[in-house]
Amino acid sequence: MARTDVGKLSFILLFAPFALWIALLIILPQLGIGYISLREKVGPGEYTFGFSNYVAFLSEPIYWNTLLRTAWMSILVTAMALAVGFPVAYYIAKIAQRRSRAALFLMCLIPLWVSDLVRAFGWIVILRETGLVSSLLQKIGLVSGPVELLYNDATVVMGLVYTVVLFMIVPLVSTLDGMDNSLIEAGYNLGGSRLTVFRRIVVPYAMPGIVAGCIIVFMLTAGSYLTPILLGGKNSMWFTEQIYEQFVTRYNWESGATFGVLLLVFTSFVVWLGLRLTGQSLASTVAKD
Amino acid sequence: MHDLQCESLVKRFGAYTAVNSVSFNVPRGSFFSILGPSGCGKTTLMRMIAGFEAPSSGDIRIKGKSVLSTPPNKRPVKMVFQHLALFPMMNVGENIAYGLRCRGENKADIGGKVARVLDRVGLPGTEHKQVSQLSGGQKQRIAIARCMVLEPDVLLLDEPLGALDLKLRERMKIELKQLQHQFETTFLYITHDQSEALLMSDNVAVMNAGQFEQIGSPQELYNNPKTGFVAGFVGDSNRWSGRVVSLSEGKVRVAIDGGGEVTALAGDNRIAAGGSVEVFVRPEAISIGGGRDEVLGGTVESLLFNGASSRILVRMDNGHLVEVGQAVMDGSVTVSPGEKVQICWSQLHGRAFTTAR
Amino acid sequence: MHDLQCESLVKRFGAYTAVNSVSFNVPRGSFFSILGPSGCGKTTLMRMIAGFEAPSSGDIRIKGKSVLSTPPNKRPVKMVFQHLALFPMMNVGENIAYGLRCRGENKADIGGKVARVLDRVGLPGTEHKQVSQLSGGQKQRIAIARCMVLEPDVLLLDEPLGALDLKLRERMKIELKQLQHQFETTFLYITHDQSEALLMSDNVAVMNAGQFEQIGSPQELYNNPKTGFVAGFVGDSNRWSGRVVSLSEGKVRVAIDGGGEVTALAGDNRIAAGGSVEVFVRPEAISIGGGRDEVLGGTVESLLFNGASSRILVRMDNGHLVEVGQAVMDGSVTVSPGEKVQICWSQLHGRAFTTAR
Amino acid sequence: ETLRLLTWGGYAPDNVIKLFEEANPDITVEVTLSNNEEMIAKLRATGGAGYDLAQPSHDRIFAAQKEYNIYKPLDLSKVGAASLDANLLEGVKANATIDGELYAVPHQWGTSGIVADISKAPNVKGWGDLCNPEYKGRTSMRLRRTILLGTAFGLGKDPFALYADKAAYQKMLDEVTDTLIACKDNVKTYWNGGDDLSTLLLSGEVVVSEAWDSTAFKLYGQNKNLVYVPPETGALAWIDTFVLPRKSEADEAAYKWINFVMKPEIVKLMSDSTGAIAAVKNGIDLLPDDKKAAVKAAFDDKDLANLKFFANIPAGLEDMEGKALERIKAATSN
Amino acid sequence: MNVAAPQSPFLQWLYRGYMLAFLAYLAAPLFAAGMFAFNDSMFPALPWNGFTLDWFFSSTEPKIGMFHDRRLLRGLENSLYIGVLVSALAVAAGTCNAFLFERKQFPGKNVFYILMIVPLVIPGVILGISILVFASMIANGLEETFGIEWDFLRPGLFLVILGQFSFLTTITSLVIAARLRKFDISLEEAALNLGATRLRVLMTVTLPYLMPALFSAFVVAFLVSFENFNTTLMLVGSDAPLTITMYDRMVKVGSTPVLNAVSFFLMVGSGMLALLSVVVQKKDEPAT
Ligand SMILES: Nc1ncnc2c1ncn2[C@@H]1O[C@H](COP(=O)(O)OP(=O)(O)OP(=O)(O)O)[C@@H](O)[C@H]1O
Ligand SMILES: Nc1ncnc2c1ncn2[C@@H]1O[C@H](COP(=O)(O)OP(=O)(O)OP(=O)(O)O)[C@@H](O)[C@H]1O
Ligand SMILES: [Mg+2]
Ligand SMILES: [Mg+2]
Repeated sequence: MARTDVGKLSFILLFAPFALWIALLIILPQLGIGYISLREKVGPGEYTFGFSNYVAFLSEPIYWNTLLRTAWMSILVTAMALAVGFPVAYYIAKIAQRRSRAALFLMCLIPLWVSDLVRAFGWIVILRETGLVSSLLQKIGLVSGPVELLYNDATVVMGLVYTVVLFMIVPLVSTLDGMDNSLIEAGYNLGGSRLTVFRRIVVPYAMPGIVAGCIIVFMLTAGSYLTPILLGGKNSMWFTEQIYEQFVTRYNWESGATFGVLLLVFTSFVVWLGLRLTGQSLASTVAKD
Repeated sequence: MHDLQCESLVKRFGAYTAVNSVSFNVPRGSFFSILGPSGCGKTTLMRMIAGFEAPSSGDIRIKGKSVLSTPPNKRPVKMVFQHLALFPMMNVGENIAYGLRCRGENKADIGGKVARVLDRVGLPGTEHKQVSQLSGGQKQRIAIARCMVLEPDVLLLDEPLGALDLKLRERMKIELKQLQHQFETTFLYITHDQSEALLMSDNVAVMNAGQFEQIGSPQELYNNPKTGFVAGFVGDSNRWSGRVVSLSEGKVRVAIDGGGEVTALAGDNRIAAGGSVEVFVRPEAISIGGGRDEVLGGTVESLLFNGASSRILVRMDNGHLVEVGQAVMDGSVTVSPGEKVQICWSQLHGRAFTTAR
Repeated sequence: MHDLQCESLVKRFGAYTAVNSVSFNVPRGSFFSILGPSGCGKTTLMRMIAGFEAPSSGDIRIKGKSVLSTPPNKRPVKMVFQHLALFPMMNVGENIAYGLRCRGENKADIGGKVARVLDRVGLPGTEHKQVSQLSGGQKQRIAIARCMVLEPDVLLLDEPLGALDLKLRERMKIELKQLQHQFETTFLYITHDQSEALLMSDNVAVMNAGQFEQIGSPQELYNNPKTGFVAGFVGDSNRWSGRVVSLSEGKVRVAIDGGGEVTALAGDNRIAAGGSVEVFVRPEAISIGGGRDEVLGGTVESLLFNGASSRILVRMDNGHLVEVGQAVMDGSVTVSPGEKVQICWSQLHGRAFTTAR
Repeated sequence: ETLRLLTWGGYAPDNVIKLFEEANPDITVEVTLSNNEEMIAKLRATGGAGYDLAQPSHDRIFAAQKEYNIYKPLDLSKVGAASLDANLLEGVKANATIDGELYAVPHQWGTSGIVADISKAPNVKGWGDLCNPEYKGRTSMRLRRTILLGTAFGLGKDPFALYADKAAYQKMLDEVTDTLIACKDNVKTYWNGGDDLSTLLLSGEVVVSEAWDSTAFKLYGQNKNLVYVPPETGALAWIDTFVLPRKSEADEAAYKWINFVMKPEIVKLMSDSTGAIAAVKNGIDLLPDDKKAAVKAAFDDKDLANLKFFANIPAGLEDMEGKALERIKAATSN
Repeated sequence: MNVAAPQSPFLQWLYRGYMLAFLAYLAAPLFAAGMFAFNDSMFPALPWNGFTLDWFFSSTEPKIGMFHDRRLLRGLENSLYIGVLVSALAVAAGTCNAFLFERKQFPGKNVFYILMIVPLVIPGVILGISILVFASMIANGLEETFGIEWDFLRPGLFLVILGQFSFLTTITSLVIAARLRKFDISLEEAALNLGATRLRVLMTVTLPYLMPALFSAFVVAFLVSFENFNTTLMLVGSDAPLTITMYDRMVKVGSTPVLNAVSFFLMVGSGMLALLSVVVQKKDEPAT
């Protein structure tokens, strides 16, 4: 019938860009780095195939320590972003007046408007030994000499939380916004205390938003480059920096690709584990808003 | 003994007074309804009783004790919300057990109580169903069970049938009334649907613009409305505005705008000669033909067949459209559209009220 | 002459048959309703007529010409959608002009036509209002105007009152009927609310599970239902199941499950002695006291006061609950809960149908 | 026509570009800033396309060309070879000739050494002072191969001599790594670019640091206490060169640029911007006056004679060095 | 009363204090970065040497203001070019995807849907390197076997656009699909019923309805493209966008307050853009 032909044609027209995009820009390139990662360099311009790049990774504690460190700090950052962002999202979605809600939300998005670089730059100006905070503290006499607030892990975590907290707040606001206040009222009415209502009603309800926010934040953190580099101290080593080093400083695409694959697999694993533990699915959380 | 007493309750939102000096008592075990149009302050009143709003002034007493300083989660009143507010992330059993667990009852007891209350609302064994698997009527009953398992002194219901469809609503009306009998708990019921209020309640308060217009049994409200608002809001009525010609012995002679004069009972004592009034006559009090006190002429405009509650629309000579009740059961229709007819009713069935400004 | 004819229309979704061999004719200028419970296939039927679904088999003719091969945007039927589907990004005038502009009429004509149709639906001069500024009832009328300006052969309406609130719905029923008179267009109206169908229609088809159970005038359906489904769905009824004891001259003697025997008219010709049947008696046909053909004993359980359509609930000795209509107007209530009473009705008002499997 | 330069920060100052464009109105100059590693990485990724002229250091040509084939030979006759400092040209020739073809000409040279605030750290002499506990938390370095080599010299080794022997080189690297890990406590932070370094030193947050002499000379202009100290084991010297990427598209313009920046008046501007010394005859004399003073304050003839020019890195060693650096970065201190 | 809010005045006060502190935290680095754009000094650091607009407008050495700094302007130009192009592409592709997943039924839809979301959870660096590696593999392959040179497969504008497109499309798809999901399909049927052709329905009903979403998807895509660093870093050639130019400047040359000036300019610019998108959405809201 004519109508189904039209349907088929429009389906093909709609599917083609999608297929090209996913195949050429996502799947094949990933396979590409997978392929490169299996290539071993035996001499200038000569290669064989094998797992030696992976073996090299495993046998070098620096690498997997960095990966573990990155993962562990990313989880820490995720947890902190949740802790910092939840009250804010809750305030925006549930407490603020209708009018101020939009303004607040917009204000929360402000840092999103400028690049990572500018933000990190701002932190450097503020936190360095001769920076704003240090000068201020000296001026009011809280400390006698200059204090160095840069170049340590705490600063990196703080800076990362800063860059990602918005991605936590946005999905949280959108789920909490969908929550009917009468659920909270019912929670109290049936005798729940503040804590009970929060623990048994608000949090379970917000779970999809929490998981979505955590996934995005975790991936962004694990994949971030500038903030850990610029704020991190002499001990900081971020896995993306390793990848960059391999690709750029060491011209070693093979091991760079290996690291890329490992980062992807590892973060995917963490995300999968998170979804598993919370009983959510990718489509129901991240794609919800 | 009264389970719930409200005394001169007032609630202001800024300059706007949502509830204005409302007082009422609900006797133990009775079914009390508050009936009023949308936005008249019903929900606000109920939220004050539940503790979600603090009254601007006035007192609320439950079993004689003021609860003003009791926080909402400690008040012995439970509430069924308009959209039920069943917790979507818990199954039926958990929803019902929620209140018991908040109270800290032990696990074993809880299971038994949940099973028993589910039995009583006619849904035994549904503990493990998800809320989303229930039909509208079943959700309704779970929402009631969730409150009743806590054995509250008063159950508040805020338009609980609003979200249901027509046929189900009809059925749930009767069922709700039966549940109330069964639990022997005091129900405070809010609605804007007069048939719900009339059908189920022992007493109904008609609310308008933050105030109670009248409190009484359904029959009292229907047969003896005290204000024009009640006469118009409770049950169907034909309503004509006019001007008082004369007044004697509780009867008013009214010149209807557009032409014609009728006599009706004076509904309030502010009626004076020359004042403008509204006359209310119920369709089922009017019949076609002559023979009673009040007679007006008109033309049949159309026949609205609706089974037992069919109506005849008559365009009166003064231009007003009048609904006339039609006793169908035996009488096949005797009039047809376009026919000139007379309509009549007894003076006792007309009622005049001063027009509200 | 028929404006719309459907012949053995069938629509299957996979293995599921949503519309099953439906045939009907709608005479020119009449108001035809399809009444049926949710999910019975009403919308599917209408979508086939509008051309949004292709029938699995059967034919649709408009003014005698089959439209099966006409695409939806070329069919001379216009449709008012359940949620109206007014275009939110256009104002009222643009909404109404949309169809005219699609047709390619010239600008000057369009303005005139829009103004005229707005006049006819009683909203003159609202061209520049935004859709969101209209009330529910006004939106309703704009949706109709948008279709009527195109002078369709048939106007389809899919539960257009479903989204309105109670009081407004009552008013719009009457208004819709008047609009149809004014435009003299054929209306095909879908609803699950029997009072809408009865009140407005010249003819009603009762639909159930994809099939038409009966087509007839509202009075026919109400007074002479042809199937148990129609008897139960159109108007309120008491329904008892039982077993045929004897059958003669169109009258059936039925032993009601639980005890008691009654005589009723045989509703269909599949009734046979020993077969299981359902007996339907309308509440308003029943009265308290004795004196008529059929008498049963019971206890008053409760009085459901609802103004003109009040009911008495009687628990019969056989355990069934019976709704008894109460003529209130003059009669103050003479019974009280707990009282032993007899209920009675005329044999002619009872109707027995074979139980559907 | 566009001339796309892939070069170091400061090697294409705006005023020089403006002059060049005035002299050659048909050419517009486009600059991408980079460093040694990135230059090669970029050219590798592009297969030698995308740029018309690049400026890696002289020791980064041979291996990269062998492995990735990213450069193309240069025509020395088109370059005013006569004006170039003969020593430096010979040095570059020795390092960047493959199969008889020359791939690079020198442009600027400079050294890596140590900068110290002499008011606070008057006694700094060599690489080892970066790890001197006296300056705990007040030193800095750049975590790249220079510091490995410098530390090796500081430990009394000659890494260039060990280039031929991988095992020995690894052994030396291990020693250097241990030293630097132990030194980590002493270091405030590792700097990444000239800016980092300047800010750290000018603010006084750091008093002793590994440094490029060019940056050090600039700092001297700001603060006379910040003096460049060539380590007693010899400053490490590098020569930044000009090379043509394999798929460059504007060779003529590239040669024009090379010759343009060799002009004495341009050399002065260029050196002012880079802080480094041009690879032309009397390069030091062509420095701006303040820089010249700084150089004079930093180097005596003995130091100049003791310069250690980077040697070509054999394949494979760079990997070993990279690992060593990673190990240092990843090691924890408190 | 809002039951969701804390009831005791002390807690309410505390909560508000927390919100203020949070907003201060958000604003602090931006404020600091912006402030030093006006410092009359060569370094973006204390001490404060007085107010100046030189870092915006001066055309003389050593303080070249941003509006006279060729390379920064060039970077800005590249960023705008890339941003507009990639956002337009991503919005177009996102619209197709939205229609595909909201309107069509096809086998494996769920799997494809997950695939559509996946780019959002692949770290940007990996997207960058994978596209770089893949494009290089093709380019090298072509060069070695056929001697064909496809330079656009080498790092440069084209790859930057592809790289950003690869994840921006997910964002735009989600934004547009969310709006399309709210679209009442009966609006289209109504238009058809009133006699419109399918194309006309699309142009007069569906696309106007989607317009606010298309616009905000474009703005979001543009902002994200503008500030993207991780993916771009790996793919950039000689036409570097502004962030990369700034980064190069910062680590390789040294930062002067001109970078703060650019930051300030960007903050103001993107702030306006974001405000605009909010206004567009607002205006539309009551109508839906
Ligand atoms: N928190 C509030 N702030 C200001 N005004 C309010 C607030 N809550 C309710 N109102 C106003 O008080 C009036 C009564 O509201 P309420 O919800 O009690 O009406 P209602 O009778 O329940 O109506 P409905 O039948 O529509 O539910 C309304 O005009 C409403 O706008
Ligand atoms: N596209 C479809 N695919 C499969 N089944 C469908 C489709 N459309 C409708 N149905 C099924 O056909 C049946 C009839 O649907 P229809 O919408 O016609 O009911 P209805 O009578 O209009 O109900 P309501 O009063 O609730 O609108 C339903 O069971 C529905 O699930
Ligand atoms: Mg309410
Ligand atoms: Mg339907």
